[in-house]
Amino acid sequence: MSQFTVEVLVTPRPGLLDPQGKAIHHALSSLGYDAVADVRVGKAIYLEVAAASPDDAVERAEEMCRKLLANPVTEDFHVTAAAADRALP
Amino acid sequence: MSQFTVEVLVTPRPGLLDPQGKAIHHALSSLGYDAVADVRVGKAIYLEVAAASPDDAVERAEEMCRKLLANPVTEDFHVTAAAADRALP
Amino acid sequence: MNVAIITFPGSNCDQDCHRSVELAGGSPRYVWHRETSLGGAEAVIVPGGFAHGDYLRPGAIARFSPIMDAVADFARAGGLIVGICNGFQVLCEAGLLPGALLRNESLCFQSHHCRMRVERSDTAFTAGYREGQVLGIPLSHADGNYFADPDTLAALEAERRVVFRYCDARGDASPDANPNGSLNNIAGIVNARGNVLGMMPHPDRAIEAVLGSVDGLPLFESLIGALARAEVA
Amino acid sequence: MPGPPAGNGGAPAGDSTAAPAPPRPRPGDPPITPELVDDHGLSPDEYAQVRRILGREPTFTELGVFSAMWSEHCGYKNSKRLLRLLPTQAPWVIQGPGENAGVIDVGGGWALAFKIESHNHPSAVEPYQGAATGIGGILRDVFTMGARPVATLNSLHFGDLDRPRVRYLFGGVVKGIGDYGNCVGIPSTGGEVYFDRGYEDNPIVNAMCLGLMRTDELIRGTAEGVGNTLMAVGARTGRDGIHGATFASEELSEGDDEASRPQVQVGDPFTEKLLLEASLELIASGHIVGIQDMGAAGLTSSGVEMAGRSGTGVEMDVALVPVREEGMTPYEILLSESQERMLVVAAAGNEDAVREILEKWELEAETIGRVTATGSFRVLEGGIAVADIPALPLTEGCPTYERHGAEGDEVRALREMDIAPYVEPPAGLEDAFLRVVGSPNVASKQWVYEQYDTTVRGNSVERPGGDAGVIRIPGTARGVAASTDCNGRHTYLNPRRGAMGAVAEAARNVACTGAVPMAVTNCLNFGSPLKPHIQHQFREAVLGMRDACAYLETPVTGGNVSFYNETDGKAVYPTPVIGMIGVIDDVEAVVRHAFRDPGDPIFLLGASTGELGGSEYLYVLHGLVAGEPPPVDLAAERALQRCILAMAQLRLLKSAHDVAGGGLAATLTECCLGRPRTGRSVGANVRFTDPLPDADLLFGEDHGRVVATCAPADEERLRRLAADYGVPCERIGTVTGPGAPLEIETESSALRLEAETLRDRYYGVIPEIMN
Ligand SMILES: Nc1ncnc2c1ncn2[C@@H]1O[C@H](COP(=O)(O)OP(=O)(O)O)[C@@H](O)[C@H]1O
Ligand SMILES: [Mg+2]
Repeated sequence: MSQFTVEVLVTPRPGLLDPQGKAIHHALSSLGYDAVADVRVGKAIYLEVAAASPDDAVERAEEMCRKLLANPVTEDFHVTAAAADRALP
Repeated sequence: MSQFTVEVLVTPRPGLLDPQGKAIHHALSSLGYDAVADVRVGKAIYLEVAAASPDDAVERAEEMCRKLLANPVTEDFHVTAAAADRALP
Repeated sequence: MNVAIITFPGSNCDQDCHRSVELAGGSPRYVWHRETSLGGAEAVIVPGGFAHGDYLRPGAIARFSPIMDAVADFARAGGLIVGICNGFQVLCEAGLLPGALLRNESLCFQSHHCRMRVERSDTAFTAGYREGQVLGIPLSHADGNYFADPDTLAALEAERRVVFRYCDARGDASPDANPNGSLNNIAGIVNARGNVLGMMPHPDRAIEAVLGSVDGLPLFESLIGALARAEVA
Repeated sequence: MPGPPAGNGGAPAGDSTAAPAPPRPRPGDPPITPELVDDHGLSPDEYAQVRRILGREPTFTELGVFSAMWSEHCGYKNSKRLLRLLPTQAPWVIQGPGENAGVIDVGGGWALAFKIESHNHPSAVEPYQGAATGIGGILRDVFTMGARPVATLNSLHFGDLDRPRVRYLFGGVVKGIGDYGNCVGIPSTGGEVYFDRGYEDNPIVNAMCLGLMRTDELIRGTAEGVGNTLMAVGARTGRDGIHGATFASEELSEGDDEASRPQVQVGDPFTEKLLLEASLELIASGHIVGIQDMGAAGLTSSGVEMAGRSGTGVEMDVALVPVREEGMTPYEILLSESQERMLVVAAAGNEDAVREILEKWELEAETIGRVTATGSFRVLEGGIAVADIPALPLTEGCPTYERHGAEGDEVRALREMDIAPYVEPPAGLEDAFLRVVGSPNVASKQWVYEQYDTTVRGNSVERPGGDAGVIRIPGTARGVAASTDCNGRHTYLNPRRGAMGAVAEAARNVACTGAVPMAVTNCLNFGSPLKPHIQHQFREAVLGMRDACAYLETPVTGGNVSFYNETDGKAVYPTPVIGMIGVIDDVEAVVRHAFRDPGDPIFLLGASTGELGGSEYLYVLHGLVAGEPPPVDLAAERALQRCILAMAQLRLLKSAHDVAGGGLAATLTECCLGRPRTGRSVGANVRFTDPLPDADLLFGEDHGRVVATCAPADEERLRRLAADYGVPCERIGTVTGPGAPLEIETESSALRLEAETLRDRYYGVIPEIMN
């Protein structure tokens, strides 16, 4: 068993309204950032987890997503064993 | 100019108390996930942005982070031109 | 005594502040966030609410409203500014006060009466209180957990810039009396010059006995009193 | 993100004398088959009626429109006839049922708009968003009447908290309600939370809103004036909750979560706040003649209902509706339930003025059609007709059914069960007392209401935690009190009594603050109306509500029916939630529930009969839901309430608190503990001479009772007043000092309950479970 940092990205499901994204988009536009065409906001969750391998770590995290970290009704998730430069902040 | 999807990860600065992370850690423990040693929670922001190149897109997004997307007192940010499978949800 | 109350889209304590200023004998006036001038106001209140929905971070979007340049100029010129709740968050985001307000430790929105101790009665905002006086006033926020880096925090304490501290009925700033996890039980601070106050609890909701408390009224009276003295001087 | 498409032919086709072209199927429309009709919730008979109305086959889009309008949610097909029995009139009623909200005159030139609505199904699927959007919807119902929302309440019923799923639902619902209402900045002044296994799979989430306006500011949801302009205002239309109205009218079945996903709507309270301010400014501007929330069945129901109410027609082009997603069909645009949208009828020529107001609030307003004289609901897509239906039959022509049903055998057996063997407390009186007080149903809901902003906008005179919330009318001394009540166990065992009891309790709660009960809104949460025992429950509940509202002179000004609260054939308890409104002339005279000063005499007003049927006591100690629930003596109830009001008016009362769930044990505990945080607890010395058995006396949930205190010097006056009103009045004890115990002596027992113990039980239980 070794330690891995897993990055879990939880994002609103396509088609669902994302009020935060809308507000940030609006704010960026009024700051003059016209190049931005759309904004969506989700969560980034970093888990420090003991596992046998990177794949095992990802698998464990995916199970946690299904169980707790993501709301299956409104959110999708994406799990990676994070690169070193994205280690647990 | 072409369209890029930029992934902005905004995370609590090291050493900062992260109540959300703490709560999730606690919840995971009580679900029996003992392998988790720590949890930190941040934001994942996806920008669809017009730029000359991936580097340009990242640069623009970094400026937006300094200005608006991250609070320098409490947050760090990390910007990448997102991989295709993490395109704007 | 002309007091500007800044209203952002999503402000919802503007009316409470308006009434507070009136009861304290001042003349309140709403200033819409898109305006660029404070119109000769002698003091500024940034009220509570959810400016721009508090999306992204509380206060993060509001600080870019056109009026905020005028507010910053006013602060630099030594004008008196009070930020309450969301207003405190806006002032921190705008850099007019140090630190940041994080999510409550409980992760829950919290709305209830709290007690806070007056740490100083020698500011323009607290002259109507006694030092050490314990006030009972409502608080109502999800992000009131005051944070500053160690150096800033040390400076705040050394310069006696913590104006209000959460406490229990006896006036002890104990951990149990801390509703949201704020460092050092901080409920309100001033800037280095002492002309900008930010606080999470709501003095604007403690101005009438029939609503449960009048402990907030002296804050507005102090403010109006300070303006009056400035005028005479 | 796609905007309104350009070059789609502009505004709908102008007037022409020739009959307009009938709608044709669009490419890609599915053929209308019996299965498709069935999927749309229409019976073969109902479908035949659709064909008669149209004189042809409907298009797919039209089928969707009929399906939505004739759903239970919009059409009230299984409830309308019975609801007509409810008393709806009184001199102070300005607007009865049928509008977005009821309106009453509350004096001083002020009118109060109020309404309650359910969001049960969405909350079962996604508790946070379901509850949040429930608050959003009810706020819009009120501010579209021209009233500024001043308070919300919520009535919540969940399964038992030992279930993780229930805790998840409870936590999510409370957070959803809080986050939405707090952001919009409307104080929550009250509500109720019940836990019982009868709600395990189907939570009941009802939200109520109160709004104030000057009596001359009322605006209705009508589409008056041929040639006036229809505008879509607020958020863009997405594919959210398509067919939510039908969804709310169908039973949930196991594994539905997946299928129901696209129907989840996400609330945006910030946009709601802007829409609220913009709408009130629009209404005040005089530029508009009608406004309605796009609620259930969105653009369809708002368009059809506005036309139906004014006897006009409307024509709109869906290609002009601002959308959030590309490629939306007319069917989707018409039936989308995206939140925070309004349909506005602007006086012709005022469109720019309307747009200007919305721009100030950073919102969109698009012209999408106009009011016509045709009487029909006509929908175009880029100028080509896709639906054309006579508007009136869509609303008034909805088939209605009245069924009588019969009481279920299971519940009859429970009701008739002999509960006598369970009356003796199994582990002694003190154990029973503490278990009842520590039951989540009785225990403090502080954990809930401290997540709600209760003080914003500076008029909350009585916050949650007492009998009824009281909100001051800004700038006046006048106040409005409100309470929501329904004891689902009582209504399950005997729907008629239970519903009468809900009205009685709600009115009593309001009267205890010193406010005169004035009017009722109700939310009827039931199982499937196609089942005989549910039909029986519904009918009985409506009749009970009718009798109580008529007798207590609190007419019903509106409400909401939510059927199909079932999972796998198991229905919730019949839950007719009553939202009661009262008025008090001077908020300085508001009476609160907490005992105040040592030495004050304590009285029990009203007669005790020891009703343990359907009680909290039986549930907590024996896991039983059985027996006849307490009867309601309407004459005694009215006398009691009038007596309390007279005492309050004379400022005789130092406290008053009604007796309900958990009986006198709960009431006395709450009177002693007072308010959390600010209050100080006092003790009491109580002695009962009533010969009733201890459990009956302490835990009986008999209606028509109030515990009150007065100053020692006022004791005789209080007794005399009670006698004048024919209300039994027994001095049961004396308030003792701060921190002192609650001591109770009965004919056979003596209890000494330390303040600390009571506090731990009463305040501790819900946080302990939830944190
Ligand atoms: N969901 C809720 N939201 C707001 N307040 C609530 C809620 N549930 C209970 N309360 C408040 O807690 C107090 C006690 O509620 P309840 O036990 O239902 O009282 P009662 O039996 O007198 O009606 C009331 O003031 C009520 O408004
Ligand atoms: Mg109740």
